[in-house]
Amino acid sequence: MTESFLDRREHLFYHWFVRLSDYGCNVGVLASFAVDKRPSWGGKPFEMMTPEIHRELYRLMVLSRLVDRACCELSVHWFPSEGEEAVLVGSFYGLRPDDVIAPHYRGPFIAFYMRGAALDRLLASPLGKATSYTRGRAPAHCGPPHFNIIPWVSGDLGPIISIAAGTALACRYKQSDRVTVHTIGEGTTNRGDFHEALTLAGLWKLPVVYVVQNNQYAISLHISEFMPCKEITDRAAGYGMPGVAVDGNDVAAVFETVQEAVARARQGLGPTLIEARTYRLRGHWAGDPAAYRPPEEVEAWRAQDPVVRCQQALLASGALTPEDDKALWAAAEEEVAEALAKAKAAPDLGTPDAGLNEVYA
Amino acid sequence: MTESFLDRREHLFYHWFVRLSDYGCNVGVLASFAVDKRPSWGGKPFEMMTPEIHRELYRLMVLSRLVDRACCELSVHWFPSEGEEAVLVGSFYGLRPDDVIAPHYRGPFIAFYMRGAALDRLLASPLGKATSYTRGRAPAHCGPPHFNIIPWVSGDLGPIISIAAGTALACRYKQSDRVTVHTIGEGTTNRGDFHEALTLAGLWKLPVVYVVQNNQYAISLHISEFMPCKEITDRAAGYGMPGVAVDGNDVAAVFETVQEAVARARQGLGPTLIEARTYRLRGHWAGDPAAYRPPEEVEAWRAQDPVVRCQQALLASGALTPEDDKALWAAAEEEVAEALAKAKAAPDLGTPDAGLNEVYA
Amino acid sequence: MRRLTYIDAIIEGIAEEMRRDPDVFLIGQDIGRFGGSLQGTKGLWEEFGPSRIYEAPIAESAMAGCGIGAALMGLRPMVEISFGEFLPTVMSQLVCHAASIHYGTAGVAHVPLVIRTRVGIGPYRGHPQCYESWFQHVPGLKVVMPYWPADAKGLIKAAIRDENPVLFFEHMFLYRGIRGEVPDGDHLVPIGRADIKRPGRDVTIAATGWMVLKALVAADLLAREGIEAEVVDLRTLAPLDVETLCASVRRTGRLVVVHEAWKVGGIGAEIAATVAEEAFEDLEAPIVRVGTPHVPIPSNETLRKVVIPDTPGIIAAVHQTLGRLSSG
Amino acid sequence: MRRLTYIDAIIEGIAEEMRRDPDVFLIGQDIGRFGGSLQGTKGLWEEFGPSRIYEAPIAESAMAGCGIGAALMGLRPMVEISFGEFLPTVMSQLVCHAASIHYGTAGVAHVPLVIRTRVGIGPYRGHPQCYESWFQHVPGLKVVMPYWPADAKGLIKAAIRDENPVLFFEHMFLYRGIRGEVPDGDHLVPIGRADIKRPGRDVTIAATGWMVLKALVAADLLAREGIEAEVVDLRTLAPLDVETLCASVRRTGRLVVVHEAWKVGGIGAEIAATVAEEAFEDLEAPIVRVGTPHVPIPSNETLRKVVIPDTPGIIAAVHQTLGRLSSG
Ligand SMILES: Cc1ncc(C[n+]2csc(CCOP(=O)(O)OP(=O)(O)O)c2C)c(N)n1
Ligand SMILES: Cc1ncc(C[n+]2csc(CCOP(=O)(O)OP(=O)(O)O)c2C)c(N)n1
Ligand SMILES: [Mg+2]
Ligand SMILES: [Mg+2]
Repeated sequence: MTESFLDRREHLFYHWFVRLSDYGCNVGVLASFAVDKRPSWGGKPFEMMTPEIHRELYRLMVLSRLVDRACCELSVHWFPSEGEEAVLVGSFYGLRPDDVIAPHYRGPFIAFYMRGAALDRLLASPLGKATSYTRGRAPAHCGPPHFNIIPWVSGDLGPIISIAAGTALACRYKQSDRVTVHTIGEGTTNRGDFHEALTLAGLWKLPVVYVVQNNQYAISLHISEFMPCKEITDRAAGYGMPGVAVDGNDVAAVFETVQEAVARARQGLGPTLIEARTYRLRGHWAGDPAAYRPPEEVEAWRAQDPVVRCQQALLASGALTPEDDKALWAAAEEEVAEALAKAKAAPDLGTPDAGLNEVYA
Repeated sequence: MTESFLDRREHLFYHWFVRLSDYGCNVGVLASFAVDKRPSWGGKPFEMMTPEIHRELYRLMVLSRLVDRACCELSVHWFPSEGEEAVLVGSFYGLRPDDVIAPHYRGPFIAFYMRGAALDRLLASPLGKATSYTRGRAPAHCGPPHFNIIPWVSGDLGPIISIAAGTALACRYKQSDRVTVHTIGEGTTNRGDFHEALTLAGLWKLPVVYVVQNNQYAISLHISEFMPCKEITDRAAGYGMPGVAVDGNDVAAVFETVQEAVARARQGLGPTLIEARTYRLRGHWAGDPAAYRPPEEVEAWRAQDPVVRCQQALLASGALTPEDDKALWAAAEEEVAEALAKAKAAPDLGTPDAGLNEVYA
Repeated sequence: MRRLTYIDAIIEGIAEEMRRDPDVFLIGQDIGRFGGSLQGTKGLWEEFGPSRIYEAPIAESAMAGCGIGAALMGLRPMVEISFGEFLPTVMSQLVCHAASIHYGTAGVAHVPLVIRTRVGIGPYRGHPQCYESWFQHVPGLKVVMPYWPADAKGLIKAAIRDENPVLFFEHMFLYRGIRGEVPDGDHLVPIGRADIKRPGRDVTIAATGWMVLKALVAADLLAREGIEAEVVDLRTLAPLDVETLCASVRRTGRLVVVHEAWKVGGIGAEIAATVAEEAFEDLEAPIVRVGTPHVPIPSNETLRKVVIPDTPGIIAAVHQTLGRLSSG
Repeated sequence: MRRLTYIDAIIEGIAEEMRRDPDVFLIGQDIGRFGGSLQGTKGLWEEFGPSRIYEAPIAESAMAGCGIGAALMGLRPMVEISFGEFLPTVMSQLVCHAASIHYGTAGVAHVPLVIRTRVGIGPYRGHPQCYESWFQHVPGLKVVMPYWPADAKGLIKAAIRDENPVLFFEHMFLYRGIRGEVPDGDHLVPIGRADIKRPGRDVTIAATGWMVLKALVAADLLAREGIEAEVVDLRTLAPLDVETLCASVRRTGRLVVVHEAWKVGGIGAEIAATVAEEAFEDLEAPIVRVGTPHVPIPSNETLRKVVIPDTPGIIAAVHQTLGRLSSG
């Protein structure tokens, strides 16, 4: 048995972490922490980078990759996130449990896991099991709101950007210093909702951080075919907020950049638009051969694999020995295998919960 | 009787002008000029400024003001454009009759008139007369499509920005060098449709010019209360197009700036976002006392009255004598009075046209 | 009891809820100093100020999304979409998200959001479109459309306290067009219950919003001919109060449904279909629907009078169900 | 005659129209090299290339608006909204503008625009929402929803040639789920005409899209009990072919309406209300509507099977109109 995630992060900054019951919260789940105020950090990133954090970021990336591969095997409809782990992990690590998150639909499980969601219950979703958090009603990218995650119950892209502004507004309204972090596909930044949401966020200086998970593709189109501007950060000025670009395959860089923006937001200095450039190494969905792009392009980006880059940095700095590394992979593999076994053993969805109830609260 | 508008502009560059029958065009009205190609002007503005043009711009501003005042008297629901004449006239003067226009809802009559629409038939709209171009079915800001004007049949703000991209796309598709010019309220630039339309226009390098008629108010809110960015042109970079700011109370400057953008568009160099800063001297609608803003602000902007500024420039340069000026005003007053009388004498709307037909083409 | 106009009753209801619950707040355009479109938020700014009243840019989808996000956090936002004509701009937020969140999270999260909007022709010329039928179709939404001031107040208070997304449609003609007694105290009207505004034995007229007024006038005129019409004010369109409707039809045997929205695909269709399903044996004549004919609403008032349902049209429909020729 | 799948028939129809008329062009996401969502534009890119096929960013409202603008200029754009779930993003363009331009300009301008989209549950898991009922309500729009490959081809060609905005709904289950004979040559099917897919004397089953297939299966099973159901494929939802429907009901005396959209406020309501108005005397039993119950469509397939109407449900509805208890 590997050490549980909850134990592990105790020595980092999860000491406020409170695990909400998965069930039984029926009024204002996300509001649970709304009233208590936290100190703020005077402009500096919430927490400085340490070798421990770097290792933990690496471990989470490894876990994300393994979970993603497992999901691809479970369903051709899964949207693979391989290659984008540095954005996934770097954006959502280091937040307070009472902060609100809204991960992009590609690769959200690691973000849910980082909040305390049980891996087997997440895997239950592509498997169609009764233990899945949404009990089969919503797509797998819908996060369990138990953990201050904005639920994404629909397949349409865009509206969540405004909903994230709304959770941020609520935190301000309650005079709390909670922050909302939302990752967005770069293709999604062309939706009108992006514009309206960032207009509100910029105007009202809401405590929200928008990270564009720029994997350079929107299904079959390369960014050069659908973006009119050079850099996504070119759009930030129009919303009166800073625009920051970061190497999206460098997990430490993503983490530090997001944390700085989070600190700004926490202090009431308003939102930030971050572009993290990465690459979607696999197809749009697990079954997509992605024949629409040159293999050399994929190869070039594979050489920039964020998991490998992080591994090499850790090995080079001595923060990780080859033996640690081996053990880490083995532990992660075991964790995923165990969760998968547990998920598979869970009862199937269906009667008695035929999905006909809970339409109205 | 004053000289008719059609005669008047003959000596300028309306020599291609063809007046379409007001009725009887039922297939692709806007397409009438789609196939014939025009020469382009090698990067230079379509037409250089001349004293004649400057005088004509002045005359049109005077006319616009008089028409607007008449409309305010006809209906408390009229949206006054007093103070914004330089943007109205400067944006739409000098276009080819086969270019497509879509004026903002505030003050569109002068733009319609410049295309050849009959003043009495425009005034018939607020009067509820059977001679109105839309026969009472659409709001008064809906232009007659007979003159390559995009009809605006609804009250909602935003969608026309994309429709204007669509007319531009069609001109490109037909390999014509026709250009679309659309004026937009600055408040409207916060709508998602603005973002999506400019994304398409920028991406596809469409021959469209967007002029933001920035009168600094959206109903009761001052621009500082609803715009997150400093300048509206800050938004242009996000769409990969140039953003140009111009003094919106200087008709010559607006005219020249728009003409340059039109020339760029005509040559296939893509769209431009122009911000013309002006001021709404009256309330949002004719009956609005506009008590929500300081009188000093209004007074300061009244001192910048674009009609007066143009008049003084013309008098100073000698392009206009005080006598010319008097005659010009008198002629304009007569023209409006005549149109008004004709409009009033027209039959009321109602049976036999009960407005129940022409739902489907 | 005091006699209030429709809009004063609504504003009073909002103000009471804002006083009662500090988590109630407003997002809308020109709802502050200006006092709102048609002065529909008059006085609230003076009492509650900018901490409770968010003046929004022209970004309706973000306004609605912001409301959803704030509601998820346990606040009780009221988002004002100035006119029903702009509801098409918030469809994704309302239909794909707000409506489905409670269900999609298997009952864990929910969205106590009120969307307030103005519809119908009225003293203000613009934006008469009535799109309420669309929302009745969507599971997870509630749709309220009051006619009488007391109901308007009681229902806006109930909407604010409801745990679900509620669309609240206010009729512009009624704003200052009627005045009626409003009970003192914490007056609530339950969502989901129709109200018999006039009892009668010969025919049931089910109506919404302004059309209730027209139906009541029609009923008075019909009474002179000896026809006693029962006028049912639906008040809530979703969930529909099928029970009250069917009970009335069982007594009268005849039904006329009246709404300002287009007849084709309007809520009258759902009502007619449901009543025919539930009370088929009691129906003595075909149900007649009165709604706007299949044309976009014209801008001109004269033309509007031709298309919008009116009292003579309701009377003719009643005559039709009674097998009589109408003189109108 | 060749036997084509539903989607091949649609693509063939589009290709023929693109060959015939150089003003026909496409705007959509991933409709080029990729071949379209569910390979729904396969082969068109190879034949027509980028001058006729515009790959669009994720900006549906602008895509639709662009289509309106191009249509105003006399072109014949087809805008593809990948899935019906995204139709809420284009409501303003379609409802406030496209639908109303011909009327609003007093018949001068018009908008020959086709909006193509995919709905229903199917092999692809996502985006099953069926919002077609909303558009039936809106004057100025036409709504088409074919079931049979030959109809699909004939109707997409008719939609492209139509002078009005037409919404064309393709059912994802049918894409490669059926194959049928398609007439050679310039095969057109008129918009606005239903089709009797199976004659019968005992009961009329009116259905749309995939539900026609389920109704035909139900009819076969019912025939074994001696019940002869007439299956009417509506094909067009707006304008509705009331004549064919009522003629059928006059023969059979009974009507079951089946659609995949939610029952409440769905097109079944309009059909039931209209038929009851027009053919009240001929109805021998209450009309029964079969549609999805009032819950958001769940993602999981097992749960979907519980909510989406199926053959046993249709059979039960038929039994109900015949006053029999169903064994299912
Ligand atoms: C409003 C909307 N339009 C289109 C789609 C179809 N769609 C699903 S994923 C996708 C690409 C999204 O690209 P991006 O935002 O870059 O995210 P990525 O898939 O690259 O992670 C599209 C177009 C959608 N889901 N919603
Ligand atoms: C989508 C939409 N939202 C809101 C309105 C209500 N409305 C009408 S005019 C107006 C202000 C528009 O401001 P701006 O674009 O600056 O134009 P201006 O009135 O200043 O000319 C608003 C909010 C509308 N017509 N459409
Ligand atoms: Mg992407
Ligand atoms: Mg303005």
